[in-house]
Amino acid sequence: MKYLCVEPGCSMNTTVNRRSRLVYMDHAATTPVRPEVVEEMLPCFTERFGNPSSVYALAREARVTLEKARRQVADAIGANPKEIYFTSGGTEADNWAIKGVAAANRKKGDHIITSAIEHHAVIHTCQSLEKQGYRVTYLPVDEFGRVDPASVEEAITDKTILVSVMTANNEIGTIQPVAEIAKVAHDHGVPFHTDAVQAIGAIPIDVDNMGIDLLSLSGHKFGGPKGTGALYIRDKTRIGTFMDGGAQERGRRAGTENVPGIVGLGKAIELAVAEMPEKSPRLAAMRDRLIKGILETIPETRLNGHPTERLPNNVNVAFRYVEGESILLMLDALGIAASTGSACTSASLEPSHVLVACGLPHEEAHGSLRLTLGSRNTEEDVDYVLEVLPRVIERLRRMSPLSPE
Amino acid sequence: MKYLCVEPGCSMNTTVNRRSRLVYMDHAATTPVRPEVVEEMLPCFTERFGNPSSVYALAREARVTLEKARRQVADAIGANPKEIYFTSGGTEADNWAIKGVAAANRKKGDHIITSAIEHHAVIHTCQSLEKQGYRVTYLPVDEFGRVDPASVEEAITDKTILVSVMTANNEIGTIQPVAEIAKVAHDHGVPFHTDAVQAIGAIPIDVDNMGIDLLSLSGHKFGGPKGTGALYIRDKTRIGTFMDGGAQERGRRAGTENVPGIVGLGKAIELAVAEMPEKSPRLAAMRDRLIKGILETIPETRLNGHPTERLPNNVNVAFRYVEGESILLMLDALGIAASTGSACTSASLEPSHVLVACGLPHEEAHGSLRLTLGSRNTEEDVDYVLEVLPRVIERLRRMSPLSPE
Amino acid sequence: MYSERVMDHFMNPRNMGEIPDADGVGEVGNPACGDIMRITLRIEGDRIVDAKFKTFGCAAAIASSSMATELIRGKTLDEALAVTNKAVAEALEGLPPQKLHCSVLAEEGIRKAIADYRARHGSPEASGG
Amino acid sequence: MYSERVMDHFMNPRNMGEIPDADGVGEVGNPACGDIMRITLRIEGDRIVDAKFKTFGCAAAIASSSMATELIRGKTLDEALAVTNKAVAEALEGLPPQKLHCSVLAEEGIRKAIADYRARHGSPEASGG
Ligand SMILES: Cc1ncc(COP(=O)(O)O)c(C=O)c1O
Ligand SMILES: Cc1ncc(COP(=O)(O)O)c(C=O)c1O
Ligand code: FES
Ligand code: FES
Repeated sequence: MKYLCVEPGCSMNTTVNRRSRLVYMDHAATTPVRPEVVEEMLPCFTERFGNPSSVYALAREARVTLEKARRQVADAIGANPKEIYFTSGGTEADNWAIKGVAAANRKKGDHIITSAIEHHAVIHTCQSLEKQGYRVTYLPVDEFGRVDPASVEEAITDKTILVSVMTANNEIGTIQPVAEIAKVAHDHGVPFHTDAVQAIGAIPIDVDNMGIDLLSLSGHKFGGPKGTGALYIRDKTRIGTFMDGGAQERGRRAGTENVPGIVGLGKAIELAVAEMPEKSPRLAAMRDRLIKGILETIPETRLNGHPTERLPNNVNVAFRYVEGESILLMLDALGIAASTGSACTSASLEPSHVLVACGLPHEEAHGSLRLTLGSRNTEEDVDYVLEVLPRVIERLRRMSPLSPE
Repeated sequence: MKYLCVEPGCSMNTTVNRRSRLVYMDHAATTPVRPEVVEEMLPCFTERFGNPSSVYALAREARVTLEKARRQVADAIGANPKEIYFTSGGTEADNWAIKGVAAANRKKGDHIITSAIEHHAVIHTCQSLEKQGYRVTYLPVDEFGRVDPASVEEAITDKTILVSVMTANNEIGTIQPVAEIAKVAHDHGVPFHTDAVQAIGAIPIDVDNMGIDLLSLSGHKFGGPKGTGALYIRDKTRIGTFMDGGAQERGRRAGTENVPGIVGLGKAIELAVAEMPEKSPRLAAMRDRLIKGILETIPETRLNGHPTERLPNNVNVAFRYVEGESILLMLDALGIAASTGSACTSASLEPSHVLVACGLPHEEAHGSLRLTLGSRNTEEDVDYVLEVLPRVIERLRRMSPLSPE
Repeated sequence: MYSERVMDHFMNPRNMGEIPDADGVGEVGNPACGDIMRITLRIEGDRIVDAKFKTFGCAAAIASSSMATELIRGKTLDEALAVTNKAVAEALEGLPPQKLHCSVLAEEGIRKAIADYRARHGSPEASGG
Repeated sequence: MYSERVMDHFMNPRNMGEIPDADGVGEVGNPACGDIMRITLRIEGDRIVDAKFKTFGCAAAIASSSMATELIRGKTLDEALAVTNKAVAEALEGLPPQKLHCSVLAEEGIRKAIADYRARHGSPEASGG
């Protein structure tokens, strides 16, 4: 196999012997749906297609599969099935959690605490509440992207109605001290929400042990289908509706249930959590080999995120003098799918708000690469990336006016 | 084949020779996904699974399929693809349309006009806005469920920011004079929204000819998957976001796109609209045979909804002295899937707000049956229903203390 | 949604009908759902020798009437009065929470029929009448 | 997202590098995206005989630099000044709307390099120098 030629002007496209198999290392953006999951979903489209709210046999069957999925989700996070509400994804779960708690507690207070490195589904939701007159504190993070529980304590007032801090960050993989933060919130009688979209299936989650009152999750991040998610709502948590309409989800989330999707979500979360004890250490070993290999072979490179409190599948590195999109497109030409930060902001010109919050200068934030592993990745994939990536960076640095001569 | 024995006490369950095929006549509740649609969706789960917001080839492919679906939806309603925004269903489209317009026009006004027979996705959304201080007029309907455009004219004030009237009713099938209502709204500079969830694929829709500024649709009502829908937003319509987060859908609807679902929605709407000229008259003929047969063979029965301005697949009849759930469960035992009103309220004890708005007394509203046809229904299905239904009603009437001796 | 027992009593209701010239008649209605039940009793001495029902209502209401009439047949009036809606629901192997009120209707129907009988045959206390 | 032309100039950039002791140097940056481009020119008489670029930026910026240097090579200074960002984008078979500014960077880089040359070699008007 021939690799990327580093001579400028050489026709990389034609000389490189494209690997037939794609090296997909963007599992934080989305994951393929597992074949076992598709298989569970299929009969719900064409045969067991009933509307679970109807009364006849076909519909009752649909309700049974729905309730099975609810139990699967509940079991995965140590919750009661009655506390699981299906949504159209992580974004809806975040919107509902935050807007719902804000609306239901408006008389009690108007202050929300979150972090500066949340996903846009949280940040933009908070900003939209700010326009309605709520006040929001965006807690700073340290250079590794960690929120200090003491900063929550400082920020809390008697008008605080919600603390929302993500379990693990989607860009840099940093895991937050969620239990400690929840404890601070509870000491002040404030409910705690966490966006666990990236954490499910990667690290153990137990809503009781961790003191979580509301938790968002999204099916397509762990082998389930896109357009599915759930919000865990601890019993007795005060929260309004977000989606108004029919009496589905015990009257709290309207809309005909996406039965095939929910069935897929249930199956996927069950598999993901069952396989975690084997999978997470395996991915972590590949992750560490990638990080070590990149830092050793490519000069002027740094690791973004926390060195140890980190998702087992997340690599995020900043290369000086080069820009992210160029890295991605060259890797793409070489059959490697990766990203700079979160997928949903890749069209934007702004540097990642997460990396900026961690203190990276703008150019370095622009020159970051995220590789996120999944179960189909092999050691051979890691070898390939470690062989190709240094050449890509070298090539781009030769083009860069910022590189030292 | 033996039919339902009408002697009380006789064991209907065992004597009836259950038909092997289910007669599904609840297409207004949901429809099976068409095999061609499932086929289009399948590769998006496991192979073409990329996140459309990412930059690599796999993701660009996903974006291409997404934009194809957007064109399919746009073509189906005479819109520009740029005016189509994908949602998680009809409920989200309704929530977004109404809450989004309300929020964006709060300074202009606080008054919304809708009808008393809207789906709960509209009614409950309006009620939730009322709690926030908006004022809502729920227009009355005539005995056939029609809104009088003159009543819109009367209700409109200089504080009116939205008129929302459904294209066709999900319970009684009545088609509204949407173009006339839109004209009244526009004469006063007020945007017009219509919930066309039941109308797509049943009657022709053209947003320009009909003067529609916002239109809600839902995939699972015309052979597409549950959990998919779209909101049409005419260019320049003032509307806020509902789902905040990533920059998807040109920054107006956040959340990783449900690519398989959207692809299915696109394919399904294309097929539904293409087949409409053949299918609608065929269903209408079956509908009319059902209505005629029921009214002729079962005494003290009336047709709910409009005799002619009616969805081609909708039958809704009220039987005196009997209650809906009992009818449904007996029909279910005989292999017929039907409903009383909208599926999402079947768990509720309240009589249908639609039938009550049409002036039905409560007991008759409780004794209504909705049969909604789909392309798989045959003339034989109609025969079977016409044979079985009179016996079911007779049996229940013999049990009823309200029946005249 | 419903237990097999409920479905059996709904599809094959026992004691459906109306006793002509009944000794006790109880008609009750549930204002929430609009459902109506009429219980008719034939009483000999202190004992219910026959009980029938007519019901306009959901499957749970029909099954509850069927089961309740089964339960009280052959019982003395005081024994019948001890049959609660809970007993009816249990005999039906349970009812969904939002359908418990349907069994309440049955309990009330029986009480009302017995009260009607007692009113017609002397004071409620003088049940030996 | 990108045309084949853009991808070709991105993957196989023409004129990448830096002319030593260039006659004109233009370095421009885009504050919105942080991208930076340096154009170096070799000018003989009134004619650009060589043009090279170095770019820190997205694929569109790299392709624009590559295409822009191609377009101005062999041109007189005035001809080169007439090369707009639109011409660069067109030669690339179009750019996505949010990436048009990347071609503006190329246009500006050339203008700045020519201005640098003219500043060093007399008034901008006296282009015959
Ligand atoms: C941390 C986090 N929160 C929320 C989301 C949004 O989830 P979804 O795309 O399912 O709406 C994502 C992924 O996109 C995420 O990584
Ligand atoms: C008229 C109407 N509007 C809205 C909806 C809600 O659509 P969905 O169930 O896709 O959210 C339905 C069906 O449930 C409907 O019939
Ligand atoms: S719903 Fe009222 S009696 Fe059953
Ligand atoms: S994004 Fe700025 S130069 Fe391309």
